[in-house]
Amino acid sequence: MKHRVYRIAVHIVPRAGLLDPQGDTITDALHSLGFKHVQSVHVGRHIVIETEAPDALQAETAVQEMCEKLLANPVTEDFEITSAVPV
Amino acid sequence: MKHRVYRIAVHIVPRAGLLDPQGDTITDALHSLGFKHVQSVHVGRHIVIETEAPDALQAETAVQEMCEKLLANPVTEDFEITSAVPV
Amino acid sequence: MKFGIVTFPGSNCDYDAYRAVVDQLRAEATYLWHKTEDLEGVDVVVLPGGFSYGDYLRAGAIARFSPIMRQVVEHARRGGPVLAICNGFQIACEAGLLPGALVRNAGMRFVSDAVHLRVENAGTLFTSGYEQGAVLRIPIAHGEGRYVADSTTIGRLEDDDRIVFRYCDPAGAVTGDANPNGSMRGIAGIVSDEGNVLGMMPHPERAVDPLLGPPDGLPLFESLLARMAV
Amino acid sequence: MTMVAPRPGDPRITSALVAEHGLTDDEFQRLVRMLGREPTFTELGIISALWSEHCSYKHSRSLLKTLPTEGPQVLQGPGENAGVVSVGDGLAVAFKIESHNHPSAVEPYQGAATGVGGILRDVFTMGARPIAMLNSLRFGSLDNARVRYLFAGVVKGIGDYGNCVGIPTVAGEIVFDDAYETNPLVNAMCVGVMKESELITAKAEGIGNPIIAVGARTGRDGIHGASFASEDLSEASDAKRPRVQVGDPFTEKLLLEASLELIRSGHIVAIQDMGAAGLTSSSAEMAERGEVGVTIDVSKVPVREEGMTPYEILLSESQERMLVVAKRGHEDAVSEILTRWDLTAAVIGEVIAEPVYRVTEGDTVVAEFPGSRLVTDCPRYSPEARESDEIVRLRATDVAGVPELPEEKDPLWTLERMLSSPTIASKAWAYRQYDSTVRTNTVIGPGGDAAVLRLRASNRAIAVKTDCNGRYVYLSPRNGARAAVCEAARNVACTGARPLAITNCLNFGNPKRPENFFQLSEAIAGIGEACRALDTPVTGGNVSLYNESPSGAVYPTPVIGMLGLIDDVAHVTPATWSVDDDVIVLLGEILGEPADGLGGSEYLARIHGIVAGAPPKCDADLERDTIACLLECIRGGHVRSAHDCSDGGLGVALAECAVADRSALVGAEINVSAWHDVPLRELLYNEAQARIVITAPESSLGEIARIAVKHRVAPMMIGRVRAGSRSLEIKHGKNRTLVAPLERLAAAYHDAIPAIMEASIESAAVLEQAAVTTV
Ligand SMILES: Nc1ncnc2c1ncn2[C@@H]1O[C@H](COP(=O)(O)OP(=O)(O)O)[C@@H](O)[C@H]1O
Ligand SMILES: [Mg+2]
Repeated sequence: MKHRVYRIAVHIVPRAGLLDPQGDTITDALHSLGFKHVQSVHVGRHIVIETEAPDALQAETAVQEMCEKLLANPVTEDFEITSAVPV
Repeated sequence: MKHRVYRIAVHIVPRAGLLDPQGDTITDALHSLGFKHVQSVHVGRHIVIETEAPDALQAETAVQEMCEKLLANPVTEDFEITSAVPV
Repeated sequence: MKFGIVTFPGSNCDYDAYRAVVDQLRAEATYLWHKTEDLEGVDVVVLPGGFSYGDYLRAGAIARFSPIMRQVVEHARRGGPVLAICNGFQIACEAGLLPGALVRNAGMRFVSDAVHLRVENAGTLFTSGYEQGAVLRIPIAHGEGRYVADSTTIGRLEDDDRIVFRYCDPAGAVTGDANPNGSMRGIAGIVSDEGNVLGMMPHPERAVDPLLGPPDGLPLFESLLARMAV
Repeated sequence: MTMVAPRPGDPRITSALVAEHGLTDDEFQRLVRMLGREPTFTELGIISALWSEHCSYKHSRSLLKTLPTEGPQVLQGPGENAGVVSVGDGLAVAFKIESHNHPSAVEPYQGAATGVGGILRDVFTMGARPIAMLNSLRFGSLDNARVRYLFAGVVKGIGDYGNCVGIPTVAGEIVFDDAYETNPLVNAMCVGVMKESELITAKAEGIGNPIIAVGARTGRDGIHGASFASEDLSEASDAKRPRVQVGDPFTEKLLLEASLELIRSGHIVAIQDMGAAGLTSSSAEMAERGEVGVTIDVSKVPVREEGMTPYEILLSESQERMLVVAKRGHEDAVSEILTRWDLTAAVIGEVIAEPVYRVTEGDTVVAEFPGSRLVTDCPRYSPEARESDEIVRLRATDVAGVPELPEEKDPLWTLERMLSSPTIASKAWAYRQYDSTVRTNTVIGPGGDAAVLRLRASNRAIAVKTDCNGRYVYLSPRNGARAAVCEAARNVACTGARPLAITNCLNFGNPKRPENFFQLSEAIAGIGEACRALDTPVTGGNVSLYNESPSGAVYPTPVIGMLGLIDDVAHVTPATWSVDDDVIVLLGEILGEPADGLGGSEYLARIHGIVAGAPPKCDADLERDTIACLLECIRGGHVRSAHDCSDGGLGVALAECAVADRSALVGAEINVSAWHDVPLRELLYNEAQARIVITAPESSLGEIARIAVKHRVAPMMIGRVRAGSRSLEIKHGKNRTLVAPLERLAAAYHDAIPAIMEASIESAAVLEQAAVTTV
């Protein structure tokens, strides 16, 4: 079967309820820069993966597994995966 | 005028062409975990901002400005902003 | 001759710089609080190392908006000397006092060690006390110290002799192995266009007392003192 | 007494709920008697935390009482946030060690980071400015993937936190052994300096004085951490993940500066960290020390999340928070200082004359206990203690007859294999991630026998080190604990310091098992014996029990944190060789007691995978004499380097003197032919105690001999430094010389851990996960 290359983005964010000192500090900084309306900021990672797979579904499944095994910290982070787009 | 809260995600990515040791390290790690089909990995920041604004457009404009001023480093990073979603 | 050492929230080498100036250089120093806009008439501004605002977001990104930075930029524009060390270097780049940026170390880890530096330009305000090509041993301690800039900028730095220090081996050779963070061209320190702002990742202020190791950082402070006294 | 009614929505107090809170039936009855009624849910939560092992020391208190805690040098002994010792010239040093084992097992990065944060606060709340951090770590074998993840995560957590706050991490130890595979030990120690006059204690005083919460807001994190630390690790611990606390070193740095400023300002009477069991234990302990009542209004506590119940607010272990008792009328001055540091403060309660511990939510009383002895009125236990037959058998095993492996025919193979044992090999992979020079006091950083920090405004310096060989304690608890104290003392002495005082962290298994309680009580006895012999009182410490998992308890590991004093910085002595032709002298017996074979040695563990035999005998009086001899030699200016024999014995000690500084390898010629009839492996790798390898100019030999005799120590010249040589040569009889090329020894010693970690996926995972969301 022919494989092709898919691009998938992953967003990994700190789990809700955990302290997010980075987000809080950036919120404060934005306030003092005059962006008074900012209510909250959370910082996570945006990971773009290009991988070969027989189809989009299998590409997504693989990335899901990568997140569970390596990319996301299962204790402190949640992740979400965007749909695979052929490159 | 009535303001409401919008959620906007920002992706900040290292400018293409810059050495990306982090992406390379992860690619290697994924390969040795058995994900042989991974071709490339790039890591950036995923920032989720909740801000009050009269409408979605103004929320996005504000976030655009935040990126230019603080969130992204114009020397080394590019950014993109997703559409504002009312919370 | 008075040094003003800026304390940002999270600065932690402000103390080291202060002690270096007062105890070893025997010159006058004062701390400058980040919220003030008064440089108190100091001659040299030191932007010290540490983790201003926790280095959250990006090292130096938030500190550069501190009220005092307006005055520091003004001081630099007037030709006043600014010594920007480690986190200070990161802040100076963010603030546009120096070109380029400092990003995560190529090895991705924080690196604490004593490294060798070669003096590439002994003609600056900060380095007249060194021999051209001298090899110094100076501590580093940083996680985001890889100097990057576009090729035009790098070209200009090279052409104008603004690369002041490069990482080297004990014999003075600039090699990949001697480069602790993957900086372009082994760059450890650069000066501004006008030569009055020095940014460097290594910590000369930690290398001034023979009790703690070779005092190879002291001539840097002495150079400033000598020039300013003229 | 006030009426205390259950809060609407509180769960009903059932025996299941009581059990879930870790209270026994007897303990619950005791609580009911104390209150004269059934407790509310909030009260149950409070007592569950205060009577947890972590806060109450219910299984260890009576044993700890036997430790020597006094001496002219001690300004503050156990019972406060940290011990304080006078170091002369009007200066004092505060120091303490604490465990964060279970949080680190669940989330290594945050677990270790918050451990560093907690111990830092314990030191600066005494009024001392932290000047150094140490850490004592135990992991399973690096062959195991999860272990590599834990190791990488813990090291990064320690580094990121300490580096950001700006306190150098200067020393420690790392041991790898299967015994710690699922239950790593992460002990962090902090050392601070102050003027004697700046000492402040955490005693609530002055009726009417306001109680102020300072620092981070209170969230739902870490609720019940104290009772968590008091249970075995099990599959169920995985369900406790939401309890993970996240550290914020940036706020910690602000808290540190603000707290020291507050203490010096004279506006406050007491200050304490909200550590384990958060607001509950900090307020109860401060009240208890001051023998006063307190009242706290939880509705005034700044919170991070909406709808938090009193129970949650009281038990939250959110980090970077402090509790302050201010002088009445000085509230504004206090808040001015905090505002300057971008910190918030809220008055949440008051010191009261009425002897009660009262918690309100607005006007409603939600918890109230009579008296001010909430913590010490907890039950005490002295469970059965009995040594396990298995260990008696292991200790009695004759290990002299263990056959050599075929590879050992080549003694260089054995030496390289020893040096590349992760327990012995250089730990630079870890400590290169720690800023060890910030604050510019570090005279000797990681890599020496102990770290040395100069004391400014004085000609003195202090030396600090942590030590413990858990295998010794496992095989022979009392002797092993003595050895831990003595090794730590030897290490600081090698740098030129007189051992002054200790702190300790007792990492043991479930005390309800007789074999574990035996180990605990024997080990404490051993610590006491050694501390009395060395005149190093115990100024504080921490007890961490329940370090076990389904596969069994960890080795009993009483980590000793030693503080030593160097009267003159000119006496600071390095560990590695430098000067050609210097004589190499061993202070102490080359073979130790006749009985000290290879029992309990790293050699048996590393080369043969055997943990058995009687570990070397530790004679604390002999250690004291050896140290006194060494120090007199150093003060006389006779010693150019000093390094003690510990893991791996004389063979490893010599190799370390030669190659530990990779940028300055130095060879030597050693001659031990006098013992040609003793097998080389026994000569090189027996771990007899009280031995120190020194180098000296030849002209000092006579003086050294005279000083040694005076201290009843046997000095033996065993070789000479050969600065130009490329090898370490050990002559063991006619035609029997081990020629060990320095480059090979250096590679074995320095590359072992990086070779494993740099290639590891787990290490990459730690770096990736910490990439953007943390410092
Ligand atoms: N976790 C650590 N953090 C900092 N330094 C460490 C750590 N582990 C070991 N070191 C340093 O490495 C050196 C060797 O440690 P160790 O083998 O325990 O020495 P010794 O055998 O003399 O007790 C010491 O300088 C020690 O402080
Ligand atoms: Mg030692």
